[in-house]
Amino acid sequence: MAVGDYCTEVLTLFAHPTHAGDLEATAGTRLHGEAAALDRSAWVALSALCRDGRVIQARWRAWGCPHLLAACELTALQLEGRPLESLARFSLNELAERLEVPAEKLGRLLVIEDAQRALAASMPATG
Amino acid sequence: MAVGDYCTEVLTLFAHPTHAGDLEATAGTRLHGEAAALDRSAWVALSALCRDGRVIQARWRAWGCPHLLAACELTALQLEGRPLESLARFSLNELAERLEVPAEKLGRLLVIEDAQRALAASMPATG
Amino acid sequence: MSAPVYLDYAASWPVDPRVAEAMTRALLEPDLQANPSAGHPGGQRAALAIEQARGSIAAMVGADPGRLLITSGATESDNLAVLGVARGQRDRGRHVITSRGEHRAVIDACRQLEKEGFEVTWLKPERAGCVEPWQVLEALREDTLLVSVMHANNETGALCDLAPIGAACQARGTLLHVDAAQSAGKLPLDAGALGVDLLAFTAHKLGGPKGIGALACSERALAALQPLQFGGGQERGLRSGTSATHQVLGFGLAATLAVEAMQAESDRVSGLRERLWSRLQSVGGVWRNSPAEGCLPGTLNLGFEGVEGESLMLAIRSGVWASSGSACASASAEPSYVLRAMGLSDLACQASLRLSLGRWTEADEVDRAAVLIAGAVERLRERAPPGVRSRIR
Amino acid sequence: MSAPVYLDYAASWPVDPRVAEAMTRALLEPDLQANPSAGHPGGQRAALAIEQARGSIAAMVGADPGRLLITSGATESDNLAVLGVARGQRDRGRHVITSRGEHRAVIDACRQLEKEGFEVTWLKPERAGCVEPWQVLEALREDTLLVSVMHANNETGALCDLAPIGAACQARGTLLHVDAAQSAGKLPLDAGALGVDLLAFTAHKLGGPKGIGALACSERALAALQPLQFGGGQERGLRSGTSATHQVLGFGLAATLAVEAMQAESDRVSGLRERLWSRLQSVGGVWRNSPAEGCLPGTLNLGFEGVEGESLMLAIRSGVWASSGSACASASAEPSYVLRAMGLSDLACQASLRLSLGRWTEADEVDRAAVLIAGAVERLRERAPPGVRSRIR
Ligand SMILES: Cc1ncc(COP(=O)(O)O)c(C=O)c1O
Ligand SMILES: Cc1ncc(COP(=O)(O)O)c(C=O)c1O
Repeated sequence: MAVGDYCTEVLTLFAHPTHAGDLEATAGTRLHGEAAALDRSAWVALSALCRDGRVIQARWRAWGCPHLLAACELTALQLEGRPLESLARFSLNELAERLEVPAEKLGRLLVIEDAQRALAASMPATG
Repeated sequence: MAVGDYCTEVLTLFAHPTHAGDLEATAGTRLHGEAAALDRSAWVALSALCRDGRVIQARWRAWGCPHLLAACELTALQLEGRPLESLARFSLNELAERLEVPAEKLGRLLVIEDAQRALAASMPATG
Repeated sequence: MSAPVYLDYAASWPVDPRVAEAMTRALLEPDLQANPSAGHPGGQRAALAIEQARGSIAAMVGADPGRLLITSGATESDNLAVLGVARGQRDRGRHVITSRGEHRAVIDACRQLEKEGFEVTWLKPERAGCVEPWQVLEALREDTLLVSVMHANNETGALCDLAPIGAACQARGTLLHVDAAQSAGKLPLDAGALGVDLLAFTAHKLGGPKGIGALACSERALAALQPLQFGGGQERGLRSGTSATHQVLGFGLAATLAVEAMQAESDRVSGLRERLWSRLQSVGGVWRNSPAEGCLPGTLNLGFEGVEGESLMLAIRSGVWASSGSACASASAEPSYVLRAMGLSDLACQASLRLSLGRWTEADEVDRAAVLIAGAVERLRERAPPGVRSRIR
Repeated sequence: MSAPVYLDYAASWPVDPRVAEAMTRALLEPDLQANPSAGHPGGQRAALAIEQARGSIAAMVGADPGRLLITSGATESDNLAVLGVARGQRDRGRHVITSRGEHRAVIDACRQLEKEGFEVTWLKPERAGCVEPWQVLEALREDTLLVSVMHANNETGALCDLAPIGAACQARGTLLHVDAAQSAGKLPLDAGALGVDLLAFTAHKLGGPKGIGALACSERALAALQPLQFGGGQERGLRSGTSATHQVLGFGLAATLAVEAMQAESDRVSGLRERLWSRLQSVGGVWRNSPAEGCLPGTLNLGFEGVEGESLMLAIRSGVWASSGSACASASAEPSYVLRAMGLSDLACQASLRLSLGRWTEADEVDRAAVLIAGAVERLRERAPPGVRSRIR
């Protein structure tokens, strides 16, 4: 109930994010999606480096509460290795459960979903 | 303010009364006066042994609070040696001041005054 | 000279040294100093310690810790229950039932309700300060919002038979408040099973610190309450104010210790009480205002023919600390309605003495106290006019 | 690893070890265990000790000890002042003036008054959470019963200029209540000279225990109050409930120690506050919500461009305990009206942090905290989208 109650997974992901920041300068297709809902205290940017129809590297930047930042880290982790055609799939429930996100914060996770949709939409049209 | 706040004089007179009880069986005129006001929690009996126009011994019995009992002791003390014609004189103010009797208890001292009046009135009529 | 014998447990218990020690630790422990509402680990640790203590406090009275509100004492708990329910539910009715035998915290809160337009039925306590269940049953009405009765009377120790009252209130949907300040921690108490919606008690009558109490609530009661004080939203929004960590921890430990010792202490203390009673009978002309059955283990309210209470108190005070039987320890002294309702005259009320025993009372203290009291009674009787004794009894 | 740096003094001070020791003695001393309302010597000694402590508490704020009511804390004091005056004087008027920058104890009490048919004028704090005197003067009406303003704001530390408000209220016979929970014991305060009728404060913000506070009253105020809780008649009948001897003694000693150290501590702590401010400026994009002049010595409310408060709090919490700048330590978190009224956007409010220093803050702690906070701010900014910083300031 108290402000600042986080499960271990949030604490770990928040303290040691390995996917925060920008993509490495490697060859591949670069995707980028961004969404913000400042009234819900959330601003999320996702980027992905793709090769051979798969995400080989994902990175995030975000402004928001620890749950949001941890959820971004988890999202980036899960994006890596994914085939491009599944890029628009986003499981809010799974994230929320794993990170024990309190109900009043669920709206913030939707911003990640929006960013991921934008990421998927940024794919160059193949024929 | 607190219940049970008594000045030193009350404490001494209450703890070591030398005039409580009954008169000794010595020759002399015996006077007795009694007054009660149960609604004010006071019942006072005074007795005096008189010879040669003076009180030579005074005793009290009383039922009431410590202030009342101490005031009875002081009254008996002051009666001793007094000439009979002054017997009806009673100084409420002096008693009240000396014993620091709280205002709400002053009514009780009037019962001593009544007993002392009765004492004076019990004098056998001289011619 | 030996220390005075403390026979005023009904007014307040000395703090249990184990409780004092735990409180000292709480006052010095850096991790427990933060505001328990603070979001950082310091605040969280304090909040956690409070929740553990709340569990112990609730367990003592068969309450749900999630619905146990911490207050500053039974006075506040009583007021929160009485004023809180009535004000919170004033649209649903205006009738409250209580008795003239209650503690002033309940009586004066109910008087305040009368000023606010409520109708209060004042039952006359039939049993040494406590009401009989039939009295409540008779007084219950369609529009009765609240019944407030005490579990154990603070002057006499008499116990109220709560179960039938609880059942009747539950059947009608009327909230039942019980002031258990005197009994909590001393007798088994199961608020849930008894159908009690609001149970008030206080730490300092069971070995805990002064200035902390609780109000255990049923779900219905919780929804019905209007707070007495508003603010930061602590205690489910029903009792705002920074939680006093060390106080709550002291209360919690006192509750745990009370439960552990309850059966043994109840036997031991009631044994001492009977010893005191039999020793005091030597003076003659002594009567018992406390019931012999259905009474708190530690409370013995007595009357002495021909004796005035204030003088008796002073005569014994270098050796025995007790309360006059006619007034609970309160800042103002009023004649006791409880004793008068038992048929005692005003004067007999004034001839009464409340001796109350507890955790640290020993047999030799009881014997010492009996000798001192008997001596003082005899001395005062000798000083009283001969007619007094037959009148003041 | 060294202990976390405690920078949450505005929420609560650690208990002064000297106070803890005095309280321990009071908890163990047989002579202080009785109920202070009891008539026997035990009760009288406790009552006497309480009166001495009351004198120290009153002296700290220039109040008359005979009119200083002991409560369970500033929340209760605020409620007693606001609800007590309004309910007690409802026949004389229905208008109350306060500000949206007050502590929730005052705000929520005033909201309750609105439900009870009073009209509340809600001033918009012009000065970092505090009102300017002209605002009050403008709002005063014929039927204004009470003005309630705070002396020092709990979020920013900004100080209110009380004297002109006091003079205006006195001239019109309107009662003035001042919440001095943050300033009492830290700055010289003379309730009488300032024309303050009701002054609320609490022990745990100046080194005393939690769960005890005071409301210092003028004669007029005392006559005007309706109690929040009724009962045994303690505290002049205005705050019933058994007095908590150890708590009052702790409060009394804390007051004495606060007065002794006031000038030196005020200089020392404000020096440390400026040191912290200058150290933190290295990160850039940091602004100060607290005024540089006319501020409590220990409070520094800051904002960091591009940073979200909750994440900042978590990022520093293994090394620094502080509060988010947008919410006082309360059981519920609401966006801060105080900061928004200063022109900050919701997002800027969320980028704020309240660092508060006090009696045991040391220079090396300040330096350590500055390094940790600056590092966390930088890390969070690196993780934020590039557009954020220009938007969130
Ligand atoms: C029956 C009863 N109710 C209420 C109270 C008040 O409790 P507190 O002293 O915690 O305010 C007391 C004792 O003082 C009591 O005996
Ligand atoms: C300005 C102000 N008023 C009132 C309070 C409430 O005081 P307490 O914690 O004693 O209930 C606080 C702190 O919590 C405060 O900062």
